[in-house]
Amino acid sequence: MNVINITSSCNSDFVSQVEEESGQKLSLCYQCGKCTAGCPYTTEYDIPVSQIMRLIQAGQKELVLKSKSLWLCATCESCTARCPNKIDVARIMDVLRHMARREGYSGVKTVKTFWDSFLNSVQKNGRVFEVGLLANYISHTGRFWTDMGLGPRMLPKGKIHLKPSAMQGREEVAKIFSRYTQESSK
Amino acid sequence: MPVLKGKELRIVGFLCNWCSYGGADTAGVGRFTQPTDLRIIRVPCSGRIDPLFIIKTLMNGADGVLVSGCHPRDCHYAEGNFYARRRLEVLHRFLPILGFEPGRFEYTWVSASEGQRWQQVVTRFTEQIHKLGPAPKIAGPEASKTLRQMEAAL
Amino acid sequence: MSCALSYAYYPGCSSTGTSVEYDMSSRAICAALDIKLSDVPDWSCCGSTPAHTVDHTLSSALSARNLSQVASMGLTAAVTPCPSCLSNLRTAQHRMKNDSFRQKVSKLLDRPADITVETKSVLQILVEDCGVDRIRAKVTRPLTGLTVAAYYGCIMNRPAEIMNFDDREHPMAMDNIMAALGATVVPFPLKVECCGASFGIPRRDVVMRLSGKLLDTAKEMGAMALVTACPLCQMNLDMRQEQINSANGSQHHMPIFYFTQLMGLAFGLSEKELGIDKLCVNPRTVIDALGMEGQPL
Amino acid sequence: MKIGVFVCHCGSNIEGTVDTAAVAAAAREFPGVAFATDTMYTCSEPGQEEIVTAIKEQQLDGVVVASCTPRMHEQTFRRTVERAGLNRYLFEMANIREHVSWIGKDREANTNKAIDLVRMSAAKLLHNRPLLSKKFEINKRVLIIGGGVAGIQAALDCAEGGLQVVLVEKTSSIGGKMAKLDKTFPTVDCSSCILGPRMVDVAQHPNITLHAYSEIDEVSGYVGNFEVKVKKKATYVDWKKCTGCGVCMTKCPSRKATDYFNEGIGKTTAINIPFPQAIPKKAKIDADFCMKLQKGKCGICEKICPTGCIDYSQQDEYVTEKVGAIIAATGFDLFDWTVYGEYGAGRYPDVITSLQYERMLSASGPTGGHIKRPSDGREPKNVVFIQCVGSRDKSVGRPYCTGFCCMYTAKQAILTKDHLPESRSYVFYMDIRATGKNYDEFTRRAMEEYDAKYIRGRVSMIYPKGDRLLVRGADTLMGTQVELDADLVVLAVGAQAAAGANQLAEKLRISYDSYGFYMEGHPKLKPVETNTAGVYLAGSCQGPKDIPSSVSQGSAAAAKVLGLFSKDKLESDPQVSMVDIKRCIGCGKCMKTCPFGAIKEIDFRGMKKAEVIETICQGCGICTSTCPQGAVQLQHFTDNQILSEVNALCQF
Ligand SMILES: Cc1cc2nc3c(=O)[nH]c(=O)nc-3n(C[C@H](O)[C@H](O)[C@H](O)COP(=O)(O)OP(=O)(O)OC[C@H]3O[C@@H](n4cnc5c(N)ncnc54)[C@H](O)[C@@H]3O)c2cc1C
Ligand SMILES: Cc1cc2nc3c(=O)[nH]c(=O)nc-3n(C[C@H](O)[C@H](O)[C@H](O)COP(=O)(O)OP(=O)(O)OC[C@H]3O[C@@H](n4cnc5c(N)ncnc54)[C@H](O)[C@@H]3O)c2cc1C
Ligand code: SF4
Ligand code: SF4
Ligand code: SF4
Ligand code: SF4
Ligand code: SF4
Ligand code: SF4
Ligand code: SF4
Ligand code: SF4
Repeated sequence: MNVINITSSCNSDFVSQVEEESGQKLSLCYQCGKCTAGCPYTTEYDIPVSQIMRLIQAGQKELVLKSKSLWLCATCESCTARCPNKIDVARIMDVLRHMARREGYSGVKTVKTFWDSFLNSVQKNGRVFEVGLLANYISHTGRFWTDMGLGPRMLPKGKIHLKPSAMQGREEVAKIFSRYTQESSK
Repeated sequence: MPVLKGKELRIVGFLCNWCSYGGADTAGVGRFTQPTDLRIIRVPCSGRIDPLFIIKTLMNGADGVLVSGCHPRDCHYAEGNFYARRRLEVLHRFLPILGFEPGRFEYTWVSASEGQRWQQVVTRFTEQIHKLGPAPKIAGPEASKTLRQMEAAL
Repeated sequence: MSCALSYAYYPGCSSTGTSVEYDMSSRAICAALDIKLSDVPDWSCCGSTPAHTVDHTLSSALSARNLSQVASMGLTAAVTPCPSCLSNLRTAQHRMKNDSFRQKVSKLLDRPADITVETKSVLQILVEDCGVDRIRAKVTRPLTGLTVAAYYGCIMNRPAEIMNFDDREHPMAMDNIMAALGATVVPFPLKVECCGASFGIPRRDVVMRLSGKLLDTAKEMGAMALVTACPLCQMNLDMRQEQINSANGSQHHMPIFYFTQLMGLAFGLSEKELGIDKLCVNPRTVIDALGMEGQPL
Repeated sequence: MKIGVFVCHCGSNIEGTVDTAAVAAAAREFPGVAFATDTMYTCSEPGQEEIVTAIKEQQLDGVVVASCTPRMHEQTFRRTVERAGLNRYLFEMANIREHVSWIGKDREANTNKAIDLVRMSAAKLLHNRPLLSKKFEINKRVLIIGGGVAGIQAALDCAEGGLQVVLVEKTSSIGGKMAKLDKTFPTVDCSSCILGPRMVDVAQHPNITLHAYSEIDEVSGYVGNFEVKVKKKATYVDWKKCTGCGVCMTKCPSRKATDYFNEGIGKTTAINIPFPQAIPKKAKIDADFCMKLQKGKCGICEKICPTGCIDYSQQDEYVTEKVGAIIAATGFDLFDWTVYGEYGAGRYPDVITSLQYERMLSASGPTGGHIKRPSDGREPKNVVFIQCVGSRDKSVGRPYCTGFCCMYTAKQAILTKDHLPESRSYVFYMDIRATGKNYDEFTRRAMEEYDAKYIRGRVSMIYPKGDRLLVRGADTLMGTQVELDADLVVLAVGAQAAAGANQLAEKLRISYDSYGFYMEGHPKLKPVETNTAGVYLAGSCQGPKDIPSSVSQGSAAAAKVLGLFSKDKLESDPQVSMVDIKRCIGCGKCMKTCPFGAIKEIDFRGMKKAEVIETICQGCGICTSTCPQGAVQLQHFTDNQILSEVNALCQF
């Protein structure tokens, strides 16, 4: 295990940036672990959420942003709902993902690609077009679609459409995305 | 020389001995930093505060007056803050008539344990007074005449 | 029965696909209860989880567009069946109470954001605006003999400050409706545990584990069926039930209804208009055991 | 007037951010000031001597000390100037520590502010007059409210000291929480064996009058002469005749009454004596459950009682007690943990509170000292303890540490092993607070000798799984989520202020903090005094406390009362109102507003006038602000004195 020099490796800008973007005060966390105790995804995490909180307090930017956990959090809100210090932990996880994206980290590629494909679909169609989203996801991950078996069952039930549903304001939605890209590149 | 030119305004506080004065002490013990403008006058009970004190303070050139007593039903003398509230509410309505901006006077409750609350009250009130800026001062002879009229009015 | 309940209706993307039966049954029971739903014209996706993981202004803008669509209808209240959509709409409204945030969001939009519209879930208006008594009065074919577990999913009631609905650990809204329909409701301890959410595709193993546990527990508590209020939960539990069985070595055959479907059945509506045939796990035996004469699937 | 000004450094407390020498220099220019200096520690002996010397050498007739808050040292310095022959009211204090040096770091602004405060004090002092106290008779009886271990200790110490004691207890027996405990940490000795004899002493002491099943209705008067109206609630049993034989309990058909003493573990009869060692050992009827009182049917207890003491028509009774001092010892209540939905909010019978567990451990408890699961009576194998439930939790408005639950949890884990050697205890904790003598050794023993498994982390969920409970928590030291199959979960529920504490405080005119715990006079130096003369505190009503601390406070409060009563007469505070008979027009407004009825009407040469009764006046000054004529003036806080401070400050 690494020895961490607490003073020299503490990135205090990172601490204040997380605080600012999430609106949460990190020193409130007293490491009780209740968030970890209730997190349904702890088993999948490389760093449990309470330790993510601890690492942020210690300004360990890189360790945090490259963590897989960020991408496996489902925003189920159980940490937020139960934190004795009323810290909106789920929001902090969200903010960390934003930062990770900006800095080019993607701890779990499949998840990031899936989310990107989803948004891609929204950007194109105004609504999610499930088949298109899947096609996009498969082409980006190069993964064979493991849910293939579901298709034949869903199609006849009218649950999967091969064409996106018509939506007139799709340009309007696309503009939201393009403006967002402009704004965030400023 | 009383106020630090450009830094402070003249803010006077009337605090009851049991609750708010203690709350200000608690804030001090807790080292809860506050703006330095306020000067506190200790009175035994908010019921001891005569509205005339506030008017005279404002007329004599104060930019803000803060009164603070015990929480309702928590008065050391049972009913003092109840009387205070009645009187000071009347005063609040009178102030504009007398030519004072109502924002220059405020009445609040802080208990002896509420150091942090006291810090917030002082900080907020001081900010409020700084927003209003220095109060227009009334000149001498006229002042005492107006003051007499007011005494009659109250 | 005079009833002036009228709402803008935001179906959400899945209603056109994977949760079409939720949409159908929600419309059907609202009609039966004299609740008027007017579709939000040209609604668009709320951005779901992926949007807020990218950026909060983007996510809020996608929701805000729909809120202004509602406002342009001249309606002040909107409902959606989907808790995930609702959570996005409400979170956006909550964040946009902050002026500077709202300005940032407005920069992304054609029209300024509107935060005055009241947003609720179909479940919420049924218990809060319509009331369980009126639901009970509508029942013509009580669900006597049906034992269900009510599963709410993780975000129907959380965080409490934003969702402001029912109890955050032990919600009772669906339990109460099911009881009013004559069903027996088992105490289900995992009411608000996460089902695996949208990880079905990128991390199916997670869904297998989490949804599997829900099915195991429901069975242990003696439930014949699970009743849900969330398209994502329903999909994970229903569509993926076979996958769960093969991944976990379990033998579940548990119908996963939308609560609106069971309401419709109890109101005497046809299985067709409730989309019963769209369910993946065949509910036939469970429905037949109720002694209702249903059409064959 | 020749005023001397002493500006205190308080080490660096003041001098650090205030230029005290500059303050003294500025003070020399103020009207009336003849002498000014800065000194290191004014309250120390040399500091006080400096004042005395200056008064004598400079012939000062007024003194201003600029230092800490008058709530700290006003009395000290009043005595100092008195030693030098001045009247103690020819002294003023400027608070330049709490109100200046401790709340700002800007030395220039602080110095300037300190100068202002000294200016105000000196200006006021010019208007001060010597005041003399009067002596008045006191009633050397003490009333103690609350019969927990703190109240019992205070009552016995006062009674032994020769005082007449009135003890008022809300429930039908004294003993408080301690009577419910099985054993006590850190010695694990039997709670009722050490408390029981004390309770009997209370019953038998000739100096103690006990009003059980009673509450305080009204309090009036002031130190030395309080009048307290006590409501004795109807018990429907004539306690003069009841022998506590308990025959009624064996025959009462209503067996579903809430068993408050046993914390709801099990039920009791409508007529009951809460526990065998109860003091007084008298029966009372719980009207909510009595068939006779509810429906007019039954009446069995009346028939069966050998002494004929049942009286279904009994009413609440009021007695007035005249006392000179009051000790509040009303203890604490447990936090209502059912707000925690994640712990089942009360849905699961095998999730119980620590106090319920004490009753279960107790040999005289409802299970006869057997640990059994409430759901099925089975002996538990795995017992899970969860600490800090309703403590150290901002989300439920309880950020404070209860202080004793770490200790009692360790005790309960030890006792669990004693009772059920096959069992295993798990304790979820955040930190272990064990700061008393032999305390940490004790919690270590729970782990080292009794094999209690301590897990550092909070629990986020409890839910039934089969006939057991699944507890899901975190082990933050391992950095993982952990799950446990539990047969019984015991919640270390935190303490909160006793129900009704706020209302009682209002009657006693004492303050309480935002959680309802009573405020002591000074957190370090006046731990059992309040700011209301003659009212004292003992035990957990001031903040959660274990037994040793509660008992210490009981004794300390008793010592304070004995000290107060060591004089035959008390000196009245001369800061009272006085009527200027020439200005008074007899309108009577002051009499109406005085909250203490301290102003009476007198006849002065055929004219109606007001007169203040000095011993009753509390010095609030409400009358002064009421009087349209300015005729009644509160001494030491007259209109002139207050306005002189205003004028010193606001001079255009
Ligand atoms: C589960 C548990 C285990 C514990 N174990 C230990 C231990 O092993 N060792 C230890 O040192 N401490 C232990 N404690 C702490 C101990 O209980 C307290 O230190 C002690 O009870 C405090 O005594 P008290 O007299 O201040 O208050 P209480 O015991 O609460 O007594 C207050 C009394 O005042 C009465 N009262 C309340 N309000 C009024 C009113 N308005 N008018 C009249 N009467 C009123 C109440 O009925 C009660 O009789 C334990 C606490 C708990 C909860
Ligand atoms: C670094 C430090 C910081 C602290 N900070 C705080 C704080 O912030 N707040 C707080 O509440 N507490 C604090 N404490 C604790 C505090 O010091 C003690 O609570 C307090 O001093 C105890 O007082 P005492 O009178 O019992 O003992 P002491 O202060 O030790 O006084 C005992 C006196 O008895 C004298 N003496 C000893 N033996 C004999 C003898 N045989 N004959 C005659 N005289 C004798 C000694 O010389 C001494 O003067 C602190 C302690 C330390 C060490
Ligand atoms: S629950 Fe809250 S306080 Fe506890 S570890 Fe998590 S974030 Fe920190
Ligand atoms: S919101 Fe994310 S971190 Fe929090 S409990 Fe849910 S999955 Fe875990
Ligand atoms: S008088 Fe007050 S300020 Fe001065 S040394 Fe003593 S405690 Fe400190
Ligand atoms: S009421 Fe009668 S029977 Fe009951 S304990 Fe008292 S004396 Fe005995
Ligand atoms: S009269 Fe009431 S208390 Fe007496 S025996 Fe009957 S039920 Fe019990
Ligand atoms: S004493 Fe221990 S269990 Fe109790 S609140 Fe404090 S830390 Fe928590
Ligand atoms: S100061 Fe006046 S109002 Fe107050 S107690 Fe004395 S006489 Fe009564
Ligand atoms: S209010 Fe003033 S004038 Fe009236 S009776 Fe009292 S002292 Fe006299």
